[in-house]
Amino acid sequence: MADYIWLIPLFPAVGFIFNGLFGTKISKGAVSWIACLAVFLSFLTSVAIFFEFLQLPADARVFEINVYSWIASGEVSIPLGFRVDALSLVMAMTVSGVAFLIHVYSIGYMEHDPGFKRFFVELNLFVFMMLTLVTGNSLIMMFVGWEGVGLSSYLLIGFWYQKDSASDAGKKAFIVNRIGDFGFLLGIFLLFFTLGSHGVWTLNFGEIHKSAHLLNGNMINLITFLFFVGAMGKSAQIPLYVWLPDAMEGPTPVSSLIHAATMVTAGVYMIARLNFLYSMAPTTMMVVATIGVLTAFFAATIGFAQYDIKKVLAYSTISQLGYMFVAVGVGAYSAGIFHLMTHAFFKGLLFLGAGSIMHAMSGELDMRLMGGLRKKIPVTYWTFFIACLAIAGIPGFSGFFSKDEILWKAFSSPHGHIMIWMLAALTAGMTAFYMFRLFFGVFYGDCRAPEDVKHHIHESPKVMTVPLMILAFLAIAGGYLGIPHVLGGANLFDQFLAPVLGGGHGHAAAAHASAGFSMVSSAWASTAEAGHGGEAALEMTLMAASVVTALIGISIAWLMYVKNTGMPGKFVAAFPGLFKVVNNKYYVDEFYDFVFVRGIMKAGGVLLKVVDIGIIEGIINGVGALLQWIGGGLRKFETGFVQQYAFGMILGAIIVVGYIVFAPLF
Amino acid sequence: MVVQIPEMDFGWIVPEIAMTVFAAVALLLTLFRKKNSTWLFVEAMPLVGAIVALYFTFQTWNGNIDIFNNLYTIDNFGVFFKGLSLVILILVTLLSYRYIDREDMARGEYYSLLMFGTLGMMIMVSSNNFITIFIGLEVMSISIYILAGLMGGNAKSVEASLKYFLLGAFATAFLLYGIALIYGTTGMLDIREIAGYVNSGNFMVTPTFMAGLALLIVGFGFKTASVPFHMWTPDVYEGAPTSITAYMATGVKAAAFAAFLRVLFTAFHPFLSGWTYMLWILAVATMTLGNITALKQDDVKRMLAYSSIAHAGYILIALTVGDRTLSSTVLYYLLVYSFMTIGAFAVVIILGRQGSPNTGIESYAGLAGRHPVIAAVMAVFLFSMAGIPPLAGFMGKFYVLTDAIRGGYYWLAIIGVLNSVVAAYYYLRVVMYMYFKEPEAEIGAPDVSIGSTLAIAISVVVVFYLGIFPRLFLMIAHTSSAIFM
Amino acid sequence: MLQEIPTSYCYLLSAIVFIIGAVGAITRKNAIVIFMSIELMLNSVNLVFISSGNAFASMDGSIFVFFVMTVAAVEAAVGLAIFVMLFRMKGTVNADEASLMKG
Amino acid sequence: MTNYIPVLIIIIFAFLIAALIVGASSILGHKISKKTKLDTYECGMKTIGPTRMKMNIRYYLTAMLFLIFDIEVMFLYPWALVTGNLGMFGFLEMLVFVIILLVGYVYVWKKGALEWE
Repeated sequence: MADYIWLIPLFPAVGFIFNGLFGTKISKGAVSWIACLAVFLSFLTSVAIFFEFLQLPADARVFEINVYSWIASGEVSIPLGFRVDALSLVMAMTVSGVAFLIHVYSIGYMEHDPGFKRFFVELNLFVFMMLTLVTGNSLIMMFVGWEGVGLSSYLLIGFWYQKDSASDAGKKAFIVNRIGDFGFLLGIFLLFFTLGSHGVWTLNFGEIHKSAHLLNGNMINLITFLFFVGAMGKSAQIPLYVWLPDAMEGPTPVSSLIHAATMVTAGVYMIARLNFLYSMAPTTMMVVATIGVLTAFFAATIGFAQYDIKKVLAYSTISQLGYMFVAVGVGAYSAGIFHLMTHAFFKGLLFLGAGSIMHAMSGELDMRLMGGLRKKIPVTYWTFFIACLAIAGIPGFSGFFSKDEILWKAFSSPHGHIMIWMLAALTAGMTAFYMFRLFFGVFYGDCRAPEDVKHHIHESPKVMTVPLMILAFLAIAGGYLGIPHVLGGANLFDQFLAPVLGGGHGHAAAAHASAGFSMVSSAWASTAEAGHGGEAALEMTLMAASVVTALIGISIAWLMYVKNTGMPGKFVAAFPGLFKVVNNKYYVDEFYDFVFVRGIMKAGGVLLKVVDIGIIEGIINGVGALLQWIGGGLRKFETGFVQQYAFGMILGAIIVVGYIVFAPLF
Repeated sequence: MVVQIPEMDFGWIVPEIAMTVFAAVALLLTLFRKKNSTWLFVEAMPLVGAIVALYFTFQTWNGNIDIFNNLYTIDNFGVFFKGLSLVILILVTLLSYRYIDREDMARGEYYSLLMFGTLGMMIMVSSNNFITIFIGLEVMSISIYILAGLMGGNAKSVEASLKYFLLGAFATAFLLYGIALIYGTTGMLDIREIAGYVNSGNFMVTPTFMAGLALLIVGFGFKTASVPFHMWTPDVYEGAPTSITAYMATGVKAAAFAAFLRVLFTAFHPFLSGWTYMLWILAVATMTLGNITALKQDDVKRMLAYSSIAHAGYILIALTVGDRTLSSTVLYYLLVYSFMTIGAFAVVIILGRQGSPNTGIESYAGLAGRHPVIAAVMAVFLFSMAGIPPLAGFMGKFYVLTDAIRGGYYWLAIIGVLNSVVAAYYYLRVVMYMYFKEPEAEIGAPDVSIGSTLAIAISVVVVFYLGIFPRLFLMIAHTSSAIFM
Repeated sequence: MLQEIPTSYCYLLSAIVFIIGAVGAITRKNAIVIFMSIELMLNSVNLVFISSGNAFASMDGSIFVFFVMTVAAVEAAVGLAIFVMLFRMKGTVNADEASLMKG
Repeated sequence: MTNYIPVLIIIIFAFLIAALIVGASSILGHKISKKTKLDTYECGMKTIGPTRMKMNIRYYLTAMLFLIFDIEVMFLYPWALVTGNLGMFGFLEMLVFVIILLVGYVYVWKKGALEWE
């Protein structure tokens, strides 16, 4: 079965080509279902391979097939093909699975769009590229997919090209990604030639792994850093995240598929795929973790200041990606991939839910004009609720398991640091806050929508709600693949990925803790040395801490957005203590409001303006403008007068002759 | 004494002879055709001639031999470029059929001059002697001086012709002076004799000799449209008939680079240190200036002119590295470049009308909506030029940058990559207009003909093929450039 | 017998003539005069070929000169034709008149 | 020095013959004095108006054609010198060359560049 790995990207490619060629001939329904079928088949294939793998011993779970041999330069030739192992399989299943649901959803969502067929063609193209990226067996394949997803996401973001904002957003995404790709490409070159200088001409992951020891420390740090620059671009990390919020201009399914579930995670996948290199590059890992946690925190603060529900989700995506980078940055690759997967579920769900809300509110995006929708669109409401709980990291939901594993690793792993843990945990609380701010704002209180909208608020059709339900199920169940040992789980996920990502030794993590940098962690670790019990206690405590932070975040949100509207009793029962405290001291509301809302909203707003728009966009647009200006200046030399051209030639000739004749003298 | 001219030599130059004969026949047919009788025979001449010549050219593959007292040589390098220029001739001819009616240019003269131009290229790329190189160069150039101005009534065309002619003659003078100086210091015109002489101990480099080399660079720099000898390019490319622009941008550039490469790598390779940094500067200047100036162009034809300058810069990178074993890159890049350029200009042609070329970028707005196929192929060519995998352009750039890095020219590689980022912007701009803008002015149905369709189809296929399966042609390029080792 | 002129003199002369031609080509306005200046440059080239061919006692130089002269003649013919076209269009052969295209 | 004597003799004779003919014609021939005979030169055009007159385009045309064919003929001289050594083959080669020229000539002819009108 594994020999058929190449089928996985092939199906969407076929769908793309077929619909692209004959789409105009056949009906809308046919186009959409062909597209869905193509993706579904990829999903089936990957699942089949997955079950085949379960039969095999762990170390036998890798298979490569070379499609053709690609010449890098002159005599050096590189076999290109596909590689299936635990990692690429997880990615393939996640991508194709989520993509399939979103395809189905789009049938309903895009129904009345004139570009219906084009949409599915481009979706298939994207899925094809994404699957190529995750199943490729060499950096070249990865780069092809990398560029491919960039291109197709550019098409999809700009899907409603009639809106200038849309096509500009598309362009912005493309250009910013090119900057990242530039780093990525340089990294590939550097790796290729440093290995080549040792006589190993290869870009194949397996062979790179074999000969990685040939590289010296600085070189690896440089190479891995260049790769990370690429990841910054694709996965929207500081400072290259600016394109992602704008990318919300695209249709909501696109935001859901590309900017939540799949493409933006490519960077994480790449680092996980090259984990053997990163493990040899402590400096880079520190950079990765730091950038990751900063992004997570920074994006969360901005999330406070947003009213546009898709913008909120966009910034939360950036923030969650930050988490994944923290994970891979501290060497907890499987945790990163785990969070990647769960995030794909609940964030995909959140976006589709947002789409469903827009559908109900006839395209409205401003949460200030919503509210009280929970009765009117129950399915969306419940699924959205589940997603929020998941992203907030409430025990029992997938987000909890993945996020807490990351937090624990951030604390305990030798690459980790107490500061990272603190920021990450704080971010977890903030995430919970703004997600529920959104949730309450949309579904509770009384409806602030204009009358005409209010009338035809309606639940979305089955074709949209069913995917929501499935994703909701996954958003809960997905987590149980990776129940940490401390909770009596076996962390199957970690073990499944172990052959590729190392890890698979949950207990060992604590042993590393002694190597943690800060006083605190080592203090903890000393207790941890006591043995499994102490380590478990530590892990439990941290877990509790983060859960409490999340709950605090939620309750604040609730206090500010629900309390005055009188909330469901069971919700009160959830936090009786906290409720009493807050209720008895009424002005605490204002206090919270002042501290959290005004303060942080201002901060977020300021950050948004100064950093986001001011500095980063300034740089990006500035360079473009500068070049344009120079170009305009250079044009003036093309005067159109033939003799001035001749004069230019004479000057050139004088320079050339002068240089060549006199250079030897110096 | 009896001068020996072995008759058998003529067996090797059948392609050239064929070109000459067919060109002459085309001319005569035009003269003696009845009023309003068919043009078919005249129009068939270039295709038939090219195919015949192509056939005989391939016959000479691997027949490494010097003929006519070493004035002329048959080697795979020459064969490669002869083949390339003949294929270019075929494609350009296909493009021209409808276009010529539209702009009513003189058919017979047009086709026979095309063939004479190709003849010039063929001579130029397969000669080892400055005399024959010069003759080939001039046969090519003079044909094109005329072709550029063939749209008699059109002021721009005349202007293009004038500019190209004056500056071309001017550049020729520099080239000749360079040759003269080299002859003056070595007393030889055969580049391999020169190579042998300079490698033998008893040659000492004089400033005169180096000045000669420098002037050669100037002369070839003009024909290859490298900065700072590029200034004619935008005007001439814009003014000339579009089919001829395509011909100039591909055929002339390829032939000039071929001769340049041969001269540099044969006669002057010992002085690598002398010219490599000069070419480094030229390469950087050419890439950067071409790309940056292209940013501000609103006329697609002119934008393509600047982009062709930029591409010359990329090729110069490969020359700069000056590694004999890597010279195949130049061949491969020129191959790729020719197809995507011709394709792009073909699209420009079919969007034109009589009297209104519609080359302004605004005429491309919303093209995807009205003519999805045309927009798609144009997008393919543009993306290929921008160097986006898996299209051929990416491969070309990749090999060039690879060479640079292997040669240790890291900065050159970085500048090259940065340039391709800049380039992506203005290619993308056209794509944006085609896909993401509403049509401003109705430009009417495209002027598609079987010929142009065929040409475009061929180019698209090749662009994909060379991008995905570069192996075969890379190997061919490799064997072709083996003569330098 | 007559005294042989040193080759270096010929080089010097040719260089002077070449420069005169180049300067003429960029200073004069009349296209025909520009072209004549270019012809001047070509002739300076011929001078080098002849003199050094004489110095090396090799025929190549003189052969090359034949071709240079031919090409010069052909270019003259083509050039005149182009100038005539220009004249028909603009009513003058002033090179500056041809500046439709710029930028 | 002696080997310059023949040259001197030729020069002297040249002068003598020239003087003789001119003198004879001016003595024997009878003179008609007309205005046109005093014009700058007579080649079918009225010499009225500014001296810097626009030349008829046909002059340029004829000049071009003359130039080209004249130069091409230049290749015949070196060939003529060694044609004996080249033998039949050399002759055929030059024939080809002339034929190619001929094509050009035919072209010019058919295009009517040779008719004055």
